[in-house]
Amino acid sequence: MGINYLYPEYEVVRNMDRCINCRVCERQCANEVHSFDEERKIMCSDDALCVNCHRCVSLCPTRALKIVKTDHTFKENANWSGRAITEIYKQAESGGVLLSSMGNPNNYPVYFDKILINASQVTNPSIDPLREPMETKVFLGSKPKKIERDKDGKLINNLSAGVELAMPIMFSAMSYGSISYNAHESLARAAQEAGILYNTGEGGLHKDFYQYGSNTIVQVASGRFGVHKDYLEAGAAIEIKMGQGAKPGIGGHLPGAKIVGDISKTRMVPEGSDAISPAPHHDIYSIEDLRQLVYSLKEATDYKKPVIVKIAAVHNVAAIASGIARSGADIIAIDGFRGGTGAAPTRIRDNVGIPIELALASVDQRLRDEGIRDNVSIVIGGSIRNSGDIVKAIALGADAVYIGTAALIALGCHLCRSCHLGKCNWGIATQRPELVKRLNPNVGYQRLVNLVRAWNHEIKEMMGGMGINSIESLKGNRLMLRGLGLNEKELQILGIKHGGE
Amino acid sequence: MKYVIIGNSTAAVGAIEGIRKIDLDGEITVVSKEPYHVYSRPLISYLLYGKTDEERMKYRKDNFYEAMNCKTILGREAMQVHHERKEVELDDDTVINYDKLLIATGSEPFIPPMEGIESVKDKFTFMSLDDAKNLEKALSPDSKVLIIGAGLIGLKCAEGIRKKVGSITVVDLADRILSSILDQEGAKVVQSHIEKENIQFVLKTQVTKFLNNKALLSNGEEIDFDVLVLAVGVRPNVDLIKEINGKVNRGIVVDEFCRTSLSDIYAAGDCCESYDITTDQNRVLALLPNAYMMGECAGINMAGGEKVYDKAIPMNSIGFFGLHMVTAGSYDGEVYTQNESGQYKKLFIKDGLLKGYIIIGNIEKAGIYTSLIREKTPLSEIDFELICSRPSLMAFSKIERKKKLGGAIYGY
Amino acid sequence: MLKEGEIRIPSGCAISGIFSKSGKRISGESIIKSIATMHDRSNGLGGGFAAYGIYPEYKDYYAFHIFYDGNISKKECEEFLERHFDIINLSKIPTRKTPGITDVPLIWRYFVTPLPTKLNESQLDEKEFVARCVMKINTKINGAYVFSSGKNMGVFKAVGYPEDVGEFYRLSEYEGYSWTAHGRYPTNTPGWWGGAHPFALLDYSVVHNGEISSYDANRRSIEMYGYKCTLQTDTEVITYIIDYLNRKIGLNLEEISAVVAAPFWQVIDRMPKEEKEKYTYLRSAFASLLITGPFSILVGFDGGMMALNDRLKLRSMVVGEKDDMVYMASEECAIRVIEQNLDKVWSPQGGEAVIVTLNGGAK
Amino acid sequence: MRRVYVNEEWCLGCHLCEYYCAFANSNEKDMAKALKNVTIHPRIQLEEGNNINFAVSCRHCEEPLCVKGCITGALSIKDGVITADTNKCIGCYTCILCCPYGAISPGEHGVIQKCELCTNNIKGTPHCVVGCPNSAIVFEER
Repeated sequence: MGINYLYPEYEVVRNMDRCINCRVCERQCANEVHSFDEERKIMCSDDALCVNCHRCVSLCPTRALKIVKTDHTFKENANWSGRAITEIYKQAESGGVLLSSMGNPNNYPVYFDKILINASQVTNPSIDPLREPMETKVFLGSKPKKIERDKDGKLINNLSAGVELAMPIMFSAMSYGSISYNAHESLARAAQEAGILYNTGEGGLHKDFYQYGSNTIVQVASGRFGVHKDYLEAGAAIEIKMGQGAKPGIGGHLPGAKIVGDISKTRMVPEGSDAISPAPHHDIYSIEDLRQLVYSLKEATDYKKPVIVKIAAVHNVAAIASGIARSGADIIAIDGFRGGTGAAPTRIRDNVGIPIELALASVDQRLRDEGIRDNVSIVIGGSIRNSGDIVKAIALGADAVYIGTAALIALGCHLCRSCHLGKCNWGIATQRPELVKRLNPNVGYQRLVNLVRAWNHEIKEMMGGMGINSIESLKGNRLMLRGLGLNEKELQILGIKHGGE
Repeated sequence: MKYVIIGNSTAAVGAIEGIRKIDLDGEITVVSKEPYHVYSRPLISYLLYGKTDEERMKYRKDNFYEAMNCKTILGREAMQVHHERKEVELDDDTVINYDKLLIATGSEPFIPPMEGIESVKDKFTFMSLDDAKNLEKALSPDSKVLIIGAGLIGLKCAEGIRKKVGSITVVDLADRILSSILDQEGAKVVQSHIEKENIQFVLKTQVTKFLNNKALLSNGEEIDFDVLVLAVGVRPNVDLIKEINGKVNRGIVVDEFCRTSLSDIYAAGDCCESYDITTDQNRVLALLPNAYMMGECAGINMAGGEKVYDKAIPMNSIGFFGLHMVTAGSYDGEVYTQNESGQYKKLFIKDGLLKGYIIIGNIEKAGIYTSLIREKTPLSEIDFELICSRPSLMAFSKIERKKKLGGAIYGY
Repeated sequence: MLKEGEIRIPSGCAISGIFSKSGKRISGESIIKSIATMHDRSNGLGGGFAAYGIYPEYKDYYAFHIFYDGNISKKECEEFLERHFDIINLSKIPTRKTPGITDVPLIWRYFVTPLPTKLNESQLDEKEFVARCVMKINTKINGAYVFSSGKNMGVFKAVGYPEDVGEFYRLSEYEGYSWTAHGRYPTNTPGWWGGAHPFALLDYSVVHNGEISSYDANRRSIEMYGYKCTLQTDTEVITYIIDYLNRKIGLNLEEISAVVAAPFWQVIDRMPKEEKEKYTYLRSAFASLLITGPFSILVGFDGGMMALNDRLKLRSMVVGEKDDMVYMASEECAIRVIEQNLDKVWSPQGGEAVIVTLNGGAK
Repeated sequence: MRRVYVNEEWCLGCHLCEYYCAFANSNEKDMAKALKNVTIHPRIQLEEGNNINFAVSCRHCEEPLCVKGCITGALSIKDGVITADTNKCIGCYTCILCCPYGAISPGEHGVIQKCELCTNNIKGTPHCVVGCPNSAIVFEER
C-alpha cells in the first residue's frame, strides 16, 4: 500500500458527555465506522469509512453524534476544486471509471428555482380548497381527434387505453435489484393507497407485487429483464425505457453478486451472472423501430394498456418527442439530467443531458406547434423536489410528474450517494437481508403516502390561489408563471414572461 | 348459592377469586382456626430475617374479604363435616351449612417420635406466623440453635434467624441438604455456600435421644443447643374428609376439577394430592403456586364454571444468602449438565421431553424451561442445542414464536 | 402602453340578453335600456351588442363588420375580400354623432359570399373558409379588423358606455329576435374598438363577464386547432372554443357546457351510469378546454342563445321569462327595467347551461 | 387491551428498546444523564442470533402464571397491566420460575422487575415503542 492521498471527506463528531455506549451506531453502520474500545470503554469512529448517511446520527438516542464536512482542504482554486483533485487521485490509484449515484450534483441552473407562480387578486377570486372542490385527478393517454356517435346520436367512448391518477404524481422507475424488496413494497402499497402508479424499473416484477398491478407501470428496457406476457399484462401501463436522465446514452450493469435469489428469478437472469442492459435497445435503431415495439406491446396486451416511452432530456429532445408522439405511444416520459440513479459513470452523470424544465417547455411547445400535443401525455421527472416544482412543471405543459429521489428521501434516503456500494444503511439500495430489513414497508408506505398527500394539498392551495380548481386548467397555463433573472433566450424557450411583465 | 371454605391461605384465596370470576353474589364464608388476615406462609423466614414485616406479609390487601364480599369466621376450627346435611360444625358448636364446600386445610408439621423430646424446653416447628413469633421470642444473640431437617423449611429458618443467634447446626438423616429438590452435586454447591455463613451441617445422621439441651446423634456425637427447631416434614390435614370416608391417600384425592370423592365437596392446596405430569403419579405438591391454581380451579367449578387443572408439576424457586436456585419436574432420564463458575445447570430429558431441571446461580428466563415441562413440548420441534445452552424463545420455530409474541395470552 | 392584443387585460363587466322564442323581431331600444341600468358595472372603456335576425334581406350572405384604421388598410382589406368573395353589398355602417363616442375608426359592412372557385380550391367547407379568411384579415392586414362575420346577424361595438354605443350605432332602427349586450370594465387599456364585446366568429357571438384562470391553458390548446388569439381576451378564447367544439367537433351546446363548465368529478361519480360515462368521456377527451375561474357568458348563435356560468358560479347571472320572451342578465334589475311582470325568474347554478332556441328549432 | 408486541420481521437488534426502557424507568429527563456510565437493566430484553432478533417484555397475560404463583401477593393485575409491588416483593423469583416468556428478571434491589407498560414511570406510555426505529415494537389492541 502506497501513500493514501485522500483525507476523509467527513468527520464523525461524538459528544462524549452524551454518549452512553449503547453501541447502536456500531450495530447500525454497515460501513463499520464505529467500534467499541473495550479497554477504554468508549466508542471510536473511523472517519475514512463514513459516507455521511446519517443512520447513526438519526438513531443515536442521546444525540451524541453529528457528521461534519471536514475543513481539511486542498490548495484549491476556482479551476482546480478539491473534487477535481480528489477524482484524479482516485483514478490514478484505480485506473477505473468513476462511479456515482443519484442525480447531477453540479451547479447548473435549476430553472424551477427561477420561476415564480401567480396568484389571484381582486379581479378574479382565489378559491379556498378547504371550502370548494379542488381537482387534481389526471387522465394520462392520447385524446381522440374526433367524436363518434351511435345511431341514436349517443357519444361513443373512443378514448384509447389510459391511466387515471388521483394526483399528478407517479413514482418513477426504480428496479427491484437496484432497490430492495421492502422499498418496492413500500412504493407499490403507497401507489395503491394514494391512487397513483409506481414503476417496476427494468428488473421485472416480483410475484408478490402482482397484486398491486393496477397501480403498476411495467418497464421494458434494453435488457428485457423479467419481461414476459404475464408481466406485461400485470401492469396498468407499459413503459419502454429508451433513456435515463442520469446517464443518457448509457446502459446499465447489475453485477452478478447482486443477482441472487428472488432477484435472479424476477429478472429471469441466472444467479451470479451479470445483468447487462445495453446502451441502445438492439431492436430499436430508429424511430420506426420504436413504433414497431410500441405496437408489438399493444398487440401483446390487446390494446388495453397505454404505452409510455421514456427518454432522457437531450439536446434534440423536442424532435425526438415529436417522433414518439407519432409512434403510437400514449405517454412520453422525459427524464432530466438531475434524475437519480443507483449507479452511473460520474462523468456521464455530471456532463450529459439538459435540464428538464427546458426540455419540457420545448417539447410541449413543439407538439402544440405540430398540433399533436393531444396525441400524448407528457410526464416529466429528473429532480422534482417539492409541490412547487410540480405546479411549475404542469404550468409549463406536463400532465404529471415522476418522483424518484424524493420518494427515496421519504423512505429515509439521506442522499449519501453511495447506492453503488450496495451497503445502504437505510435498507433502500441494498440486497443484504439485515439491511433490507431496516426499511419496514408498513412505515415506508405510510411515509410515501404522507408525502404525496401533503404535496397534493399544497398543489391544491397553489391552484386555489391562482383561481384554478381543476388541474387540467393549469396544464400548459404558462401565463401563471414568471421568470426571474433569466435571459431572453431562456424566457423564450420556457415560453414565459419575466417577473414584472 | 352458599360457599363455605375451610382454611384461609393460598388455596382459599384462589378459590375466592375463582368463585368471583363466575358468581358475584353467592355467599362465601371462610372458616379458619388462625386468627389472621390471610398471609403468606413462606414469608415467615423473611419476617425473621427482617426483609418483610407483618403488614407486608399480607397475601392480599386489607379490604380483600370486603372487596370479594366474603364472610370470615377466623379463630374457629371446623371440627366436622356433616356431608349428608351439608353442614360444617365448628369448635364452638355452631353449625354452618353450605351448598358447596372447599377443604383447604393445608398441612401441618410432622414430628416423628423421638426419645426425650419432651425434655426439650424451647422446641419449635416453623410453619405458621405464630410459630415464627414464638421462635423469635426464644432467640438471643448467644443462642445455639439446632435444626432437625435440612429441607426447604429448615434451611429457610436457618437463613431467617442467622443474624439473630450465635450458632446454628442442621442435622439431617439424608446424605445431602435440600434432598427433595437438589441432586448430590447441586446440594454440595449450595451447602458450601451456606456453610460460609457459619452454619454447620451434620448429614446422614439422626438424633437418637434428647437430654434437655443436649442431642445425642447416631454418629456418636453430642450437640449442645438452646433452641430446637423441628423441620422434618409436613403432613396434609386430611381428617375432615377421612372421617366421613372421602377418598384419601397421603393427601385428599381430587380429580382434575378439584372435586373430592364426596358430592359438593372440593379440596385444594397442600392438603391434597395432585397429578404430577412429570412422573404420572399422584402426589402431594405442597407448593404455593400449586395451591393457588387448585384453589382457583375449585372455586370456578364450585360456582358452576368449568375449569380443569391438569398441569401440576413440582417446582421451586428459592434462595439462601444470595444464592438462587430454581428447580422443577422430576429428575429422571438423560442429563444435560452445564457447570460453569457461578452457574450450575442440569436438564433431565426423557422420551423427547424435558422432564425436569435444576439451576443454581443465574436463574433468568428459567420459566421458559418450566413451560417446556408443563406444556410437554417435544424437544424435536425446537432448537435443542440452543435451549440447552440457555432458555430462550429463539429456540422455538418462527411460527411458534409468532404465536407466543404476537398476541397469545397464556393460560394454564 | 401596450394595447389590447399585445397584453392580456383582465376586466369586469355587465351582460344582458333578450330572446324571443317565437322569432318576433324587436328593436334595439329594450336592450339599450337594459344594459344602461347596469351603468356602474362598466367604466366607459367598451360596450357592444349582438343582434340576430336583423338582415333578413341578406340572410344568405355573410355580413362582415370591419373596423379600419384608415383608407390604406381599407384598400388592402377590400382587395383581399374581392379576391376571395363575391361582395353583394357594401356600405358604411350608419352611425350618429354621440358625445360619448370618440376616436371613431372607419366602420364598414359587407355582405359577401365566398367565390366558388376559391372555395373549391381551398378544399375547405364554406364556414371554415370564411373563418380562415377572417383570421387572416385580423392577423395579417394591419389596421383592419373583422368584428362580425355571421349571417343575418351583426355585432356593434365601440369604446364608450354601452348605452352610448347603442345610440351611436342607431340600434333602435334595427329589429332582431335575439339581442345581447355588454358593458366593459377593463382594468387597464387605452381602449380599442376591437377589444370591446361581443366577440364574434361566424354566427357565434359571446358576451362575457369574468376573468378566467385557465386562459393560457385554453389559449394554447385552441391555438393548436388553427385559431389565433389575437386579442388575448377571455371572450375571444371562449368563442373559439365554442366554435371548435360545435362546428368542428360536432358537440351540441349542452355537451359543450359539459366540457367548458364540466361538473366536478365528485358530482360525475354520483351520476347514473350512462350519464357518468358521457360526462367522464367529455371531461377526459377535451380536458384542456375546461374553463375555470369566474365567467358568465351569453352565447348568441343562429336561432338561439345560451347562458352559462363557471361551475362555482363566481359571477352573477339571472334568467327571467315572460310569455315567449327570455331575458338573461348580470343583474335582475336589468331585466325588471324592461319587463316588470316576469312569469319566472331564477338564478341558474354554476355550470348549468340555459339554452333557448326559436320554437320549432334553430333556423 | 393495548399491549406491546414485537414483530421479529422488523426487529433490527439495535437494542434501543432496552435503552429507552432503562431511560423511562430511571425517571430522569435526560437520557445521557440517566444512562451515562450505567449498566442498564431493561425490562424489555432482546434475544438475538442468526440474523433473527426480537425483544421480549411482559405479555400481560390474562391468566398470568406469575401472578397466580406469586408467594407474596406483590404481583397483581391493575386494569390489565401486571404490576409488581416492589415493596412487597422479597425476591423469591417464583414468578421467574413461572413465566413462560422469560419476561421477568431480577431487579436491582433484590426484588424483581418487569414491564408495566410504563404506567408506573414519568413517560406514561411504553417508551420502547417510542424508541423503536423500525416500528418493530408496537403498542396496540389485538
